[in-house]
Amino acid sequence: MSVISSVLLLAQEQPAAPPTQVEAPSVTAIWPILIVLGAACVSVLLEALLPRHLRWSSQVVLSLLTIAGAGLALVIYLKDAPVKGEVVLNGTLVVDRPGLFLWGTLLALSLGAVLLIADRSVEPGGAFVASAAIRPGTIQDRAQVASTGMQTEVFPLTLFALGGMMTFCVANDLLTMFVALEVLSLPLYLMCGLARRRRLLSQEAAVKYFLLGAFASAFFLYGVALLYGYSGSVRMSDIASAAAGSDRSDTLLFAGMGLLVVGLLFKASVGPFHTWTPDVYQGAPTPVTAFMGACTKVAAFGGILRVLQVAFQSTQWEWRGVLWGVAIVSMVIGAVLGLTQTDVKRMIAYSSVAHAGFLLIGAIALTQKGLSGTLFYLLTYGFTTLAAFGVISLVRDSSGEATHLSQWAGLAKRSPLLAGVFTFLLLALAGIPLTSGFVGKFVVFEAALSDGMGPLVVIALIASAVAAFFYLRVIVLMYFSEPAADGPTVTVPGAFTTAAITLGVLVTLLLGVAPAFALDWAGSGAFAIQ
Amino acid sequence: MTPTYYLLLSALLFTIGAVGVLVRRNAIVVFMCVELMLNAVNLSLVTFARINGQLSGQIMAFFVMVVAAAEVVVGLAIIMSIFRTRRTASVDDSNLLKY
Amino acid sequence: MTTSGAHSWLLAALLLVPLLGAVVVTALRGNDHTAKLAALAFSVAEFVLAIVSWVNFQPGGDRLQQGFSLTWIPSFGVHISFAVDGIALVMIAVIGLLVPLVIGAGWVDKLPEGRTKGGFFALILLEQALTVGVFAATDVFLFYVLFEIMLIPMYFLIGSYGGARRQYAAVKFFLYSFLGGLIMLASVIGCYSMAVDELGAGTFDWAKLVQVVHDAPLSTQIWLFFGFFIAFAVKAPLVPLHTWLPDATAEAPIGVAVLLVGILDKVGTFGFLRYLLPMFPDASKELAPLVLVLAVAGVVYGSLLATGQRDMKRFLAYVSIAHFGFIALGIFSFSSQSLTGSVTYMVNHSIATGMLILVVGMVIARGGGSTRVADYGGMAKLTPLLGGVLLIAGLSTLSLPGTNSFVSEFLVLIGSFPNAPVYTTIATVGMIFAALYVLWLYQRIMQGPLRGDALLPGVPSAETPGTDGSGAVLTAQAATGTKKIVDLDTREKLVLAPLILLVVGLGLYPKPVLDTVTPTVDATMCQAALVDPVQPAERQVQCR
Amino acid sequence: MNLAAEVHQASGVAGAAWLLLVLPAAGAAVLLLGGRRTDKWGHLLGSATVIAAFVYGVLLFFDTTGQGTEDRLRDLHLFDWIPVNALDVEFGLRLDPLSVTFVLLITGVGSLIHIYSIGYMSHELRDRRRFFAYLNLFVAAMLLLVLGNSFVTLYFGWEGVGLASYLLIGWYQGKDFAATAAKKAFLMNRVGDVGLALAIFLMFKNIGSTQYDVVFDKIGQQSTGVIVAIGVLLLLGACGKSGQFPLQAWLPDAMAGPTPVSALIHAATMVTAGVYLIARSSPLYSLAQAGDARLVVMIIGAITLLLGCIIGCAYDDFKKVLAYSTVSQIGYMILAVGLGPAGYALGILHLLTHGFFKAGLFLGAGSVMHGMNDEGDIRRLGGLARKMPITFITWTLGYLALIGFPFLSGYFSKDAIIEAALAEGGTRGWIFGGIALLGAGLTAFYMTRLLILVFLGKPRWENLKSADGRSYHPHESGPTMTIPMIILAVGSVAAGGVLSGMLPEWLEPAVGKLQEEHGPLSATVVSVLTVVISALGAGIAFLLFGRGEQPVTRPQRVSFPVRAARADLYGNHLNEALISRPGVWLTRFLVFVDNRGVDGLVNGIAAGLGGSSGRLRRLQTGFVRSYALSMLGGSILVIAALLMVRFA
Repeated sequence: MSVISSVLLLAQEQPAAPPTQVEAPSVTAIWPILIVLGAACVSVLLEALLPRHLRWSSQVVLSLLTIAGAGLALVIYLKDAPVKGEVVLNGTLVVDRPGLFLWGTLLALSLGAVLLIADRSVEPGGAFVASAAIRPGTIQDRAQVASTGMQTEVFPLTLFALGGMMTFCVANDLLTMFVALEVLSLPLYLMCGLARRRRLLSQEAAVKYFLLGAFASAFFLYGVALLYGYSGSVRMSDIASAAAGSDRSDTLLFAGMGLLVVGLLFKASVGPFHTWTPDVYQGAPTPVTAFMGACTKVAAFGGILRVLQVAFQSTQWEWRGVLWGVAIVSMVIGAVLGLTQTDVKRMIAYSSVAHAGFLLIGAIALTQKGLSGTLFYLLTYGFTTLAAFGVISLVRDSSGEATHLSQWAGLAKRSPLLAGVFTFLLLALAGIPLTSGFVGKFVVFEAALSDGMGPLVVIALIASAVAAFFYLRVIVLMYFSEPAADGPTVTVPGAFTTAAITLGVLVTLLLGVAPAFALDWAGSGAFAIQ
Repeated sequence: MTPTYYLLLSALLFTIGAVGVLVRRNAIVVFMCVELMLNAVNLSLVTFARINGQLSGQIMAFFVMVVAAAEVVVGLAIIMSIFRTRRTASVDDSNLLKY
Repeated sequence: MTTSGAHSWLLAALLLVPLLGAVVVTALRGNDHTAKLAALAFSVAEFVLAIVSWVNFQPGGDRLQQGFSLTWIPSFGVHISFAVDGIALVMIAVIGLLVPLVIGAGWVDKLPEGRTKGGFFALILLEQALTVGVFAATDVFLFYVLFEIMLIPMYFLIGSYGGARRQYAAVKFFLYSFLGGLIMLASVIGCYSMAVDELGAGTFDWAKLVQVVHDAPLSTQIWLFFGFFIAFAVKAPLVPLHTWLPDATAEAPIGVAVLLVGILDKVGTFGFLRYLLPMFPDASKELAPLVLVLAVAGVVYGSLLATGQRDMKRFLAYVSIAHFGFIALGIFSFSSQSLTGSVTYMVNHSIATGMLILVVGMVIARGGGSTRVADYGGMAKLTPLLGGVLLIAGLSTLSLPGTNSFVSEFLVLIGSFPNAPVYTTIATVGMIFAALYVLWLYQRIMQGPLRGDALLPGVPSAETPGTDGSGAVLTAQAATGTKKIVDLDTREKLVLAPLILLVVGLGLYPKPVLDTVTPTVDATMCQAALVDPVQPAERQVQCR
Repeated sequence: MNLAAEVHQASGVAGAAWLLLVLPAAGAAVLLLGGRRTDKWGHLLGSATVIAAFVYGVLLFFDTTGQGTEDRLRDLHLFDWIPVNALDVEFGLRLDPLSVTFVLLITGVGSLIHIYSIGYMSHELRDRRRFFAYLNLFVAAMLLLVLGNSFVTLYFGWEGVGLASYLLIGWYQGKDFAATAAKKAFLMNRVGDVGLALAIFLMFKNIGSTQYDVVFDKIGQQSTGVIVAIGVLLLLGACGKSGQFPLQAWLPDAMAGPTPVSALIHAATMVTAGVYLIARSSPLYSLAQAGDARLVVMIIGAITLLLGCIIGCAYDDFKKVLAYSTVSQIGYMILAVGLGPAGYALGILHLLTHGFFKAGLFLGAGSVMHGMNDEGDIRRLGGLARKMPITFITWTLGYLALIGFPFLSGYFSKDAIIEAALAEGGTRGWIFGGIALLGAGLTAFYMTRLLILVFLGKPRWENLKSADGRSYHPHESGPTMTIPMIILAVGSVAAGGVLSGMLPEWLEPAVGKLQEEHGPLSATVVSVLTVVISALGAGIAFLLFGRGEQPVTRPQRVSFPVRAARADLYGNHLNEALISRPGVWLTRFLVFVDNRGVDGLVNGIAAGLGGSSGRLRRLQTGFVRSYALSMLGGSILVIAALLMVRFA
């Protein structure tokens, strides 16, 4: 990072200026990032050096320690962190309250995700292929399915992705944002392709995600270029001031912004840029899906919030209407298409599209309320989704996970506990009171309404009523239908998965019953603009 | 010769790339089209740098190249794996995931 | 924790006892018998508590009594605060009354395989706790939360223990109410942000919100009004938002149907009184004609449809729809008589219709579960007592003087007449329909020659009444016992006795209820700046 | 005229007037709750309570007469029934000559009929006590009706008697026609009740109270419109209860009930409640502004009395003829009270005498049917005079009283009404008087026809069998049945003479002074005229039916008037065509609308969403390139939109 930053520093300096003026950057603020990325590099080395049988354990320990350490660093920094945030690395990163909140969220969520990834009790050897090089359908493939080996590169990849996400949330200029975007995306592309079973689907998911992701980042990048052309800088604050008054043609501004936002919306799987979501969610190994579903959403919306509030605050009256439209499209697509899904993971994917719509409503309410509401919503949504995918990974039959809805019929009779937990999570997704989902919706809609977006809120409410139907469908299946004869079995999860699910459920419940403290954190400060 | 033409050219290249992504079947070629789009961006970055009389645009171009390179590594790995499985690189053949 | 007024422990107990009961019963569900006894014990305890709390309630005192409040979400000024006024109190008492009876009635019901009595009763107790909370909540946010949560136990009660099409009915019920609730949420938020603008700090405290909202500009009031109104109109089914009720009632087990019609739906009309009138007085006055039209339409439409039903439980649903029309009529014709009438109507409807449903349930139980009216006939020969109680319940349903329902219906009509003569006249004509459908049902089931598949398997059920001769033949067959049909047993008598007592008692001496309710009604009228069309000769109702 | 001037609180004997309600009510309660245990002595208890009530009634009567004329209006406040702010319905009793008179009638006739029923119901011992319970219930409700001191308490009793009559008409509930008749009676009564209810609402709206004293006190200050409206609505109520046109159709069907019921409820007491209501509301009807209302009352009365007579002439069912006779006699009473101050007392007088002789006639009919296997078709009877002499004699006395044979009770009451009607003066007087006269003739005709076909002539039943296949063995009934008949017969003979003198001033405090007007014809002329016309009617009947064989089955080929009369002058057909059938259609239609329309819409929306979802998900083709296309399209749209917003 520091290298990049210093070079960038050069870029921002006048050419004449001698490089000697670079002073050692203060890094206390970004220790969490440094820890994560550093650990990522270390774990790559571990992959290279350790014998196979030691890798899994050491990787798990390392990852968990890393996240714990990063969290610790975060907490320590929080004690004396300036409320208005501070700029580090010569303005490439700005560590402010929202950024810190997002970091906390990301670290907590990735902790759960890592636990899911590391689990080897549900599927002997874990959810990941023993060796990605083996061709699907061959004898070796069948052997690897039985084996207990696992492609432990997943862990460094996870850490890199996490680092990218954390950077993405605090990037103060668009170029850093782009780099972070790639840093978080590339590992995910790979992780999608590493499923132990149904590898064809897994690889297909990887290809789709990759191609479309690359396509999207091209858009993002072109948007950056145009904005650079418009304002002569990629720093958000500069763009903002330029937008306030600049002689350049606004075509550059708005075209650039459009492309930029599209790139971001893609990552956040907001309709109509959601098309990859169902396929990838379904195809990827469930732990990875959980990681994507929870963390990518958080990071992407962190970016969207920052871009909109910092860079495009002044022009909101031009673009707001457009994003209204996008939000509506996203909610409608998510709610309506979810109705007829037959695969649980796809269903959750569409629900995530709908939720992206709700989140966008909060994001375009450019108020403190809108900011804190959206942040809170991200927190709640992340944990609920994480736990949901954790539960999904437990329902299995001979050929792996049984994600087809028909296989879930009468599950409540087989395993009341699992059915109960999943029902609770679904109700949270539907936004029933006493779950975090309700409080999240409440704060977001409250912000939107007080920012004069009444109609949008009403549409959102109707959409969530429609969406409620497909959550109910699953509940009806689990409780009111007779179980299928050769239905799936519910695996008793090991410590890791149990821990992850418990974490998600507890947070969902806690934030539903006593959200006060989290709301205070989310509302503790605005973006730093400099 | 005004820099505007370079901008237009880059826009044209970007469009070609985008269209290419839509019309070509071979995953490799699709990916190349994406690369083309990235390079179109590079062109406009450099041009803007020129217009603004700054260096930063050109520096960014380098960043883009680096990132693109990284992307290629990952991308080719993925495409390769699926090619080995399916013995074809046509993106249309892989549509088990749908609806 | 701050308490307002004495005896707040009573209210707390009222909320906690059923909750605790639910937990205990769930724990005991392994053993049917103990679970049933525990459930009964808790529900009876709750009833006693309700009575004690009524005794300790001073009608002349503050509007809200026995209250307490805890901070919940400070950043939104949300509190967990409960208190009762006259209206809430009587409703809570009714809940306390009905639940033990429902448990008693469901004592021996056959449940779908794999379901336990314990689970069933636990859900009922949970539902009881939530409904008590809904009526007692004085924080709008809290009210909304409970209003939505309330759906979930009911959803499972219908879905898990219901009839053939229970899934459809349960989902329909849930989605209807949930959508209504969400629209209400929009209004709740709207009120909240108004409070933020006016007071600086947001609050959900009912009393404060009333102050903030009730002099908002008309247009704003109308929007907010609709948000609440739709939610409540779905709950207390007003035509045309009623179609979930027949399905839900038809599929729900009898006891659940009682709770559904007797308690859950009352939340809607309660909402009219507690939220619409005080918070949006201008909008209420502005839109009263609309509501009155819906109300009267409900009376006529519900009655006619009731006469057209072939299924007893659907019949009951439509009867209730007609009655809710009366209640709405009373509320939106703005006189202390009509409002008091509506409140007492809420109470009496729970008692009368609750009894009717229970009795019909006993008929169905004897008919081997068939709910088709055509499967029955001439039952009174075999079960005179059952016939008698059905008639009593029916007479109370058609609000014959001397039964409790008469008092309320009379008050509603006589109170509504001065302000809304035309609507009231139409509704009064509805009395004829009421007699029509009740007597029709009684005749088809109890009178005439013994007939019907349910009673005489094998004998073709006679749509057209058979001749007397054939009736005699059939009687002979029944006597020889192709099927044994017995009259009320002790348990059933015990379940029905209190209801009959109340039907007659409240019919002859409703004063206790009226005296409890009227002060609250007067307070509501004052909040909504409403004035009685007919003023008492000596004194004018004073606003505190 | 201000009635409510001095209403006193009742005390002393009158203070215990609540006994009147409690005694029979308690009887009913005990019998209903006691169940089988009370089978043995239930009927005795039932009768005892009513007799006790009668005894108290007599005491009350003397207590009232003991008061000075102006102190005879007394209220007994029991408790506040429905108090809500302005509305204060108290549960209290009004003890005045009018109500006391009715108390005597109800408890008196009631006691007799209870005693009679002991014998009559001896066939069905299993259910006898339930029968007595219902009878007690009825007596209690009827007493409340006449004793209540507000229109709401009256309404209470009003619907209470409706319930009792429903239960008793439907006594043979195993038979569908009985159940249907009961339902019909209740429904048509409800139609009337709606009128009464609306009248009460109007009172509350305009006067602010429903208590008699307040209402009668303030009614004078109301606008004519209100007064007429209230008057007409009250009349609607009266029509329902008293089987007046257009709500008369239920009364004949009500004969499906046991005969004592017909005698007590559908002849002597309940059906006269309408007359009571109008007499009770005399302060309203006596107002000058109420003229139109009064005219409507008279018209209704006139129409009904004719209609009743005409139909009565054609029926072959013993009890139904009597029923229609009741309808027409009540028509007389209504006509009378419609005359206003000139008629209230006369109406009540006729009501009392009619109570006696019509009850007697019904009991006679019951005794006949009791002895003839419940055979009610008069064409299958005949020549029973010898078989059941007591029945014959008592019945004949009642018959003479009814047709107004000189110096029997009917003569005093009916003639007085006819006279008053004529005295109304002008064309009105002629029309109503004429109708009343004509009615007298017709009454004589059909009653004579009845007498001949049942008691005189040759016995036509000797070689016939009853429906249940038994042959007829007519015999006189036992003492429990005959004694009441005898008593009533005495009453029918004497009551008129006794009462006609004293009743008017006795009732004066309640209904105001009887204003004797003298019409175009003097009293003697009128009574002579009446007697002549009645005699004419009777004579024609003798000529038609007295001589020669009567067919056992009713002749089918008859003139239109007869056919029309047999069809109740198409009253039922009218109800059927105008109300029942359209109602059924409407209901069917609404059921369809509700399932297909309202619910269909809801399900339609759901189905629509599902369908569109099913179609839309096809767009998720699984081809990367189509996804890319949607992304590109989306971004183009977004950018285009942004630029448009900015530049246009």
